[in-house]
Amino acid sequence: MKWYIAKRLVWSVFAALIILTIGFVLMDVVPDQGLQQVEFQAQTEGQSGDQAVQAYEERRGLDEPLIDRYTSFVTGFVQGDWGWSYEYQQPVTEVITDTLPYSMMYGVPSIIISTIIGMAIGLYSAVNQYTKTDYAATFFSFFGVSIPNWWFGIILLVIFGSFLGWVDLDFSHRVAETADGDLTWLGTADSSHPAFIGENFEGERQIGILSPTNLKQLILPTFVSMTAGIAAMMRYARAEALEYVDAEFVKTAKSKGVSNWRIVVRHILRPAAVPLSTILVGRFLGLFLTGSYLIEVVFGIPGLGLASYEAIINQDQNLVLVTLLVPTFLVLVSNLAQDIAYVVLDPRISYGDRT
Amino acid sequence: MSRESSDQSAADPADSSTAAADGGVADARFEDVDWDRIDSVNRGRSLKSRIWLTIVSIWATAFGGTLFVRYVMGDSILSERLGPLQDALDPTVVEAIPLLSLNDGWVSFPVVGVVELHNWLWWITLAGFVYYGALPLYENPRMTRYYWRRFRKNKAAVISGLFLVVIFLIGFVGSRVTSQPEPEAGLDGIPPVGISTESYNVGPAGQKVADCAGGVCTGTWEYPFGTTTSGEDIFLGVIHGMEISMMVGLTATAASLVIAAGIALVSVYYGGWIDEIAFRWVDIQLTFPAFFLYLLLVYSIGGSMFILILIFGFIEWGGGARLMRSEALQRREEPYITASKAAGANPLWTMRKHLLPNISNTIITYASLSIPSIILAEAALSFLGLGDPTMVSWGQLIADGRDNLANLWWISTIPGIFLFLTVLSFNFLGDALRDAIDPRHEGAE
Amino acid sequence: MSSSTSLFEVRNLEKHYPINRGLFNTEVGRVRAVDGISFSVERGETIGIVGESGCGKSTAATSMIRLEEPTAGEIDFRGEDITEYDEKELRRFRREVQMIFQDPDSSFNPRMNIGNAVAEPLIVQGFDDEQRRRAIVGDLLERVGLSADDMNRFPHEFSGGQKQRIALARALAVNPSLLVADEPVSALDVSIQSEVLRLIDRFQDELGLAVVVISHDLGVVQEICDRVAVMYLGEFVEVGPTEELFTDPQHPYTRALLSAIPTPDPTERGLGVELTGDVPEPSDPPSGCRFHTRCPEVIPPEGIDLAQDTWRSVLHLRKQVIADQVDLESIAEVGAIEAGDEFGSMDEVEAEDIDNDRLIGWVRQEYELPNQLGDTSAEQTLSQALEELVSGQQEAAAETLTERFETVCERQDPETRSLSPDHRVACHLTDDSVVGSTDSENEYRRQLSSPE
Amino acid sequence: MSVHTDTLLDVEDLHVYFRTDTGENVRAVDGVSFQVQPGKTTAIVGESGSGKTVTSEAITQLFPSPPGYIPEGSVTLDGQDLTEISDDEMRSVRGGKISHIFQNPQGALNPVYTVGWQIREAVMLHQDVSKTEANERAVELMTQVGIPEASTRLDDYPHEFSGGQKQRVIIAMALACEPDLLIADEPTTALDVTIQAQILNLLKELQEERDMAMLFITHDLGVVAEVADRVVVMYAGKVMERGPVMDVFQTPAHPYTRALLECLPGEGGLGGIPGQLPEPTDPPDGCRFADRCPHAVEMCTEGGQPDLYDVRNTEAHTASCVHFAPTMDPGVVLDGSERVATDGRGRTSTDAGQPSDDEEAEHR
Repeated sequence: MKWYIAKRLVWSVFAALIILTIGFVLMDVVPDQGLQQVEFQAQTEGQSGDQAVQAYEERRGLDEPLIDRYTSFVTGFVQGDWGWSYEYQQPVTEVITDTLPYSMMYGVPSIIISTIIGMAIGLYSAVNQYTKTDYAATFFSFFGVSIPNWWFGIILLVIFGSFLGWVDLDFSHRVAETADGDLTWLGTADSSHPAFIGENFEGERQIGILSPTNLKQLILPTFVSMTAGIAAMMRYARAEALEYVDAEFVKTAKSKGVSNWRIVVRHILRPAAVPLSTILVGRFLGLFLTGSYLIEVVFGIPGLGLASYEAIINQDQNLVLVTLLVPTFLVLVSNLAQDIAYVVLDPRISYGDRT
Repeated sequence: MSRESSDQSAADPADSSTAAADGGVADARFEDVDWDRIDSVNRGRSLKSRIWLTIVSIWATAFGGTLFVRYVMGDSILSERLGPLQDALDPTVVEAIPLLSLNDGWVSFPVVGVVELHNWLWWITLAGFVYYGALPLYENPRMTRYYWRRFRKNKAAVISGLFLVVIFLIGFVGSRVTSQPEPEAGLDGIPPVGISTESYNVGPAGQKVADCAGGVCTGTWEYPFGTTTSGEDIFLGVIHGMEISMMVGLTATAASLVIAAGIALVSVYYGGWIDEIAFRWVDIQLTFPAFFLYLLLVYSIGGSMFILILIFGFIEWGGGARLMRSEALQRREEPYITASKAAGANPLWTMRKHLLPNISNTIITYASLSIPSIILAEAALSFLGLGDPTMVSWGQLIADGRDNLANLWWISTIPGIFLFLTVLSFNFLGDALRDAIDPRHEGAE
Repeated sequence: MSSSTSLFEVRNLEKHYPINRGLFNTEVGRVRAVDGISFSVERGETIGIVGESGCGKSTAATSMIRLEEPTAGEIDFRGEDITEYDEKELRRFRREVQMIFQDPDSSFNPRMNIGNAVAEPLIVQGFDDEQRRRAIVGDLLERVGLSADDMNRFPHEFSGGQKQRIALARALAVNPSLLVADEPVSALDVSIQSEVLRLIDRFQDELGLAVVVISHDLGVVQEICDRVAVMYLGEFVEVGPTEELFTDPQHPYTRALLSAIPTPDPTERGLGVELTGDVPEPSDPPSGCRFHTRCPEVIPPEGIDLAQDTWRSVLHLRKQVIADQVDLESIAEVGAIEAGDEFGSMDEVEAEDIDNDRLIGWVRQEYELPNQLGDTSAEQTLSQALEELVSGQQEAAAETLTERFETVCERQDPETRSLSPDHRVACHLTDDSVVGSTDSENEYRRQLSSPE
Repeated sequence: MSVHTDTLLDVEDLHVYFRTDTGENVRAVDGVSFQVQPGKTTAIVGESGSGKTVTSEAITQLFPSPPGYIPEGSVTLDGQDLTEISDDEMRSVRGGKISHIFQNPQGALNPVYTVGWQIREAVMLHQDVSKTEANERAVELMTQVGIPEASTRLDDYPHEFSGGQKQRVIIAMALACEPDLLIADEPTTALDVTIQAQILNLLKELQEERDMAMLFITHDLGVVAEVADRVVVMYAGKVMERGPVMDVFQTPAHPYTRALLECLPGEGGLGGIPGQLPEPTDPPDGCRFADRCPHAVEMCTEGGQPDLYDVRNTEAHTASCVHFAPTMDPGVVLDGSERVATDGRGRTSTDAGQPSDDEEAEHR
C-alpha cells in the first residue's frame, strides 16, 4: 500500500511539473501584446522603442532567460510565493482568495444538489428500466447534456431578467461583502454600502453571502450549472447501476427475500458507489471547472473562472499559471484520493497488484 | 448438425449428411496448396483499396504542398525563423510545376482552385466517412438491414438523424450557393418574420425593410430570422454556421479518432513501454483542464479554423484512446485473436481485421460524445470572441446579441436553438447507434 | 517412443509467469503454470491432457505451439526444435499446427463473416487466389456439415455446435498435421458434444491428423483419446494408454478424478474417494509430491499405523500448526456455540478462559480427530503437541509434530517411473523402495476396492 | 393423475412467457406440472433452452418481470398458491420457506460485503434476532457446510474464498432459515468434478439432517442419477417425461430421454441429437420433439403436446409421447432401435416411423 501511494505521489508531482512546463512555454511563445503596446506607444511619442521594451521587460522580470524565470517561478510556487498579478495589481495568492469564494457560492451548492438529485433519478431509472419514467429521465438527461450552459444562462437572463424582471442582469459582488470589502455570511448595511450606490432608502438592508439579495442573484448560475451536473450524474448513476441490476448476486439477494428498496440501496448502490465515486470526483469536478469559465463570463461573477479568463486574455503570466495549477492539483489530488478510496471501498482490489 | 441450419437442411438433407458422414472418407486429402510458390509471390490489393490509397496519396501531396507554401514559404511566424531557407525557396519553384500557380500566397490547383487548409481536412473527412462508413454498409446489405431494423426502433434517434442530414445538406449546399452575411450599416436590429419590436431598435435602412408602423416594427420574409446589431442577415449566418459546426465537429473528431485508435491499438498489441509512455502521456493530457488549454492555445496560436480543428483534434483524443484501449485489452484476450495469431497472421492484420472492427462500438460511442462536445467548445470559443473571425459561426452570433438581450433577444436565441438542437440530435443519434451495434444484443433476433 | 519418428515431441516444457511487486516492480515470485512436462504425439494419434481448472493445461496448450513463449524446454516438430524458429519459420510452422478453443461464441470475430473467418488462415499465409480460396472454404464448410452458402453469414447466426464445427473447418483450412483442441466441447450441451467429438474423430482418421485434446472432462478424453496425460499443478502425474489408465489408474489423483465422476446409473450411488480442499496456488506449490496436501493415500512414516482419514487429519493439523494458522479464538467460539447456553454470547468467549482439556477436545473436533488415536505412539505425540498448542507454545507444538509425522510424500519429489513402455506415473506409492513392504500397498488397494 | 398426498410443492400447468420488443411471446415455460415431496429430491433435467431454469425461478418469481410474466398455472406450496400472494408475502417465502442456490458461485455473492454480512442478512430478514445472535447462527451454518475456522472467515470477502468454498457459503446462506425446499439451479456446473463431488455429498448430508426437500436443476444425467428421487425431463418448455429416478433410467420412455442418455460419453454412442430446438416464439403443433424424433409419426405433428401417458402402467412414471397412448404400441420406442442419432440420418427416418432392421441388429 505504501509503495502504491508513494508511486502515485511521485507521479502526481511529475505530471504537475509537465503541465506547468507546457503552460509556461506556451505563455512565453505568445507575442506579448503589452510589450507591443509599450513599444508602439514609445515610438509614437518619439522615444526609443528598444528602451521602452527593455524597461517593460525589467519591470515584469522578462529580461532573464526562460530557464531562470522558470526555476524561480517553480521555487517560488513551492515556497508559497505565487508571484504578482499585473492585471489585478495584487499578489496572485490574494487574487485567488478573493475570487475563489465567488466560484464556490454557486459551485458548491450546485455540486451537492446535482449529485443527490442526479444519483436518485439515475438509480430510480436503472431499477425501472424501460418504463415511462426511465424514458422521461433519459430525455431530460439528454436535454441537460446538450444544452450549452452559457447559452442557457443567457436565455434565462432574457426571460427572468429582461422580460419578467425578477432578477438583475448584472451580478453585484458587493452584496456579499461588508463595506470594507470583506466577505461576510450575513450582516446589515445602510445605503452607504457600495452595493447600494444610487439607491436611497432608510434604515438598513441585509448583506452577506446568505442575504436574500445575494441568494437571489445566485439562483440562476446555480441552476444553470446544475442542469448539466444532474444530467451527467444521472447518466453515470444509471449506467453503473444497470451493471448490477441483472447481476447474479442481486438475484441471490432477491431469493433471500430482500425487499426491493434494500436491494437498490444495499446491493446495487454499494458496489456501484466505487466507480461512481471516481466519476464524481474526477469528471464531475472537471465539468464544473470547465463550466465555470463561461458561466462566470455570462453572469459576470468575479470568480476564479473569470479571473483565469481575464488572465489569459491580458497575458498575466503568473495568474495564468496559478489558475492552471489550481484545477490541475485538484484533479491530481482527487485522482489520488479516489484511487486510494477505490482500494479501501472495493475489497476485490488488492493494492499490492496495482502499479 | 448440417441439418441444424434450418433453411439449408430442408433443401438437401441427405446430401449434406453424406458429405459429412461418408463422403469425407473417400476424398480424404484437402486440396494441395503450393506454399513455396505462394511464399515467393507478393500479395496484391483489391481494386477498391487501391483506389482509396490513390485518393489518399493525392490528397496528402496537395495538402502537404498547401501547408508548405502557407507556413514555410508564406508570411508566418515559422517563416521568420526560417529566414535564410525562405530566400532559397523562390515562389517560382511552385509556379514551375505544371498546372499550379500561386494566388495570394496560396497554391492554386487546377479545377478546384485555392483550397483553404481547413477545407482540405473537411474533404478527407467526408471521403473517409464514405469509404469507411457508407461503403461497407452498401456492400453488406444484410448487416445494414440488421442494424437498420434495430436502429429504427428508436424514433427520437431517427428524427435526430433526419434533422442532422437536413442541417448538413442545407449547410453544405447553402454555404456554397450563398455568400457570407456581411455587416451593413443601418440594416441592424430587424426582428424575425412575424415578430415585432419597438422601431427605435431597428436601423434606418432596416425600417424600410421591416413592416414598421406606429413605432413598432415587424419582421418580414426578406430577413426571416432578422438581423444582428451590425446588420448581418441572421438567416444566412445560421446557414453558414451549420457547415462550420458540422465541419469542426466531424473533422476534429475524425482527427482525434485516427490518433486515438492508432495509439490505442499499437499500445494494446505491443504493450510494454510503448503502452506505458503513451498512456502516461494521456494521463497528463487529461489532467490538463481542457477548456483552459483551448483558451490558451487559441489565444497563443490564433483562432483560424484550421488551427481550431487541429487543437481540438490533438487534445480531444486522450479520453477516446483510453476508452479504446480498455476495450481493445478485453478483445485482445478473445480466442479469435489467438486463432488469428495461431494461423500466422502478422500484427497489422490482427489489428486491422480483428481489433479495430471490434472496438468500433467504443469508437462510435466516443465519436458520439466527442462531436457534440467539440461543437459546443467551438461555439463557446466563438462566443468569447476567440474563434475564426473570418467565418460566421453560431457562437459568434450568440455573442453579438448578448449585450442587447432586453431588446434584440432573437439574435442570441435563434442560433442558440440551432446549436442546441444539433447537439441534442448528435447525442440521441449516438445513443441509438450505441444500442444498435452493441454486441451484447447481437443474435437476439 | 524414439524421437525420430514422433511428429511432435515436448521435453521439459516450462511456462512461468513472474509476479512483480514494489516500487520498481521487482520479481517476488513465479506462478509455475507449467512446470516441466514431457510427451510426444505420433502421426494420427490423439492424446488427451486432463486436470482440474488451474492445473496449467491451457497454458501448456498455448506454450507448446509458441503462442506464448515457453520459459524453458524443447519442442520438436518433425525433428526440428520450434523454440529456435525465427519469424518466418514460425509462420511456416503455423500451417502445420492449428488450434480450436473452448468457447464457440468468442472463437469468431463477430464482425467477420464465416467465409472470411474460415479463409483467414489461408489469407494470412499469403494464399491470394480468391476464386480457389472460396472453393476451398465452401468445400470445408460442407465437410463439417454446413453449406457453402453459409459463407456470407455472420457468427451470431449459428448455434454453438455449428460454430464449433466451423472452428474445426477453419483449423483444417491450411491442412495441418497437428490439431490442438482446448476444451473443444465443454461449452456445449451433451447432445451436441458428441457430434463435435465425432467430427474430430472422423477427420483424425481421414487425414491422419494428430490431435492434442485438453479437457477437464474425463468422459470426453475417454471417448476419443489414444493416450491420456493427467496433469496436476503444472506437472504430469500419470501418462498412459486411455484403456489402461481408466481401468487401472496408478496415481491416487487419477483414481480420485475417476471416482468423482457421477455415473448415470441411480443404482450406483455415492461418489467415491473425495478430494478435500482445493488446488493449491501454483505460485507456491507444496513441497515434495505436489498432490500430498490433498492426497487420500499419503504414506505415513514408518511405525505409524492410522486409518487414512485420521492420518490425513493429523497432517492437516500439523500443516496449520506449522503455518501458525490454528485460530484458537475461533475454535473456542465455535465450540462455545455448539456447547450451547453454558457460555452466553459468542463475543464473550476467550480461548484463555477455557479449560485446556476442553479446548483440546474442541481442537480435535475442529480437525476431525478422534479423542484417542488408534496408534499409541502417534497419540502420545499428538496429545503432547496439542497440550503445547493450547498453552501458547505454537513453535514447540510445530516441532513436536514435524519430528514425528513427516512423510516421504512431502519430503521428496516422486520420480516419474515407467510401468510399461507407454505408462508413466509419478507417485511414491509405485516406488517399492519407498513403500517398502507390500503390506501397505495391499492395504491401499483394499481400501480403494471397497466402496465407502 | 398423480399422487397428491404428501406433496410439498405442486406446480400445475405453469406457463412463463417473456414479451419481446416486437410484441411476441417467448414461451420459455409452456405448461409444466410436477410435484416435490417433503424431504425428497426432484430433479429437472434438460438442455440449455429447455426452460428448466425459468421454471425454477418462476416458483418464487425471481425471473425478470417485465418482460416475464405468468399467463396461467399455479404453484402451490403447502396449500398456498404462490402465484397469487402479495409481494410482502412472497418475500417471506423467499429465503424463509424456499431458498435458492445458483449456478455461478463467482457472481452469486455480493463482492463488497463480507460473507458474514451476507449470511447475517439472510438470518435477520426472516428471524427477529440480534446481530450477535445472527452472527452465532452464521458461524454455526458455516461450520455445518464445512468451512474451517468459521468465526474468523466470517469477516472475509467473497474473493478470498475458492469456488467450492463460495458455493458452500451460498449453501449456508440458503439454509439460514431452515427452508422446507431448497432449489438448486445447476449448483455444480461451474465447478471441477472433484469439487462437484464434495458439494453433492454435502447437499445430500444436509438434506438428510434437515429432512429438507430439494428441487435440483441440472443438465447432467450423471448428477441426476446421483441425487434425485424423482426426475422431470424438460424439452422446449414442456415436460417430456416424469417419474421415479429408477424407472426413468432403467426404462427411459420418451425418445428424447433415450437420446439424451445415448449422448453421454462412455455410452458408446457418439451420436448427438440432430436438429435444433423449435422456435420459442412460435412452437410447432404437436410434440415439440417430433421434428428431431426418430420415432415420429404423422400424429406427432398434430394438436398440442401429447398428454403424459403412463409408462408400462406405473402411474408414477409418465411420458408425453403418443406411442404411450392407450391405443398405441409403446414397443415402437421401447424395444425398437435405440440408435437414435448415431446414423446421422435422424431426419430421414422421421417419415418412416419404423426403424430399419440392420440398425436394430447392429445395436445390442
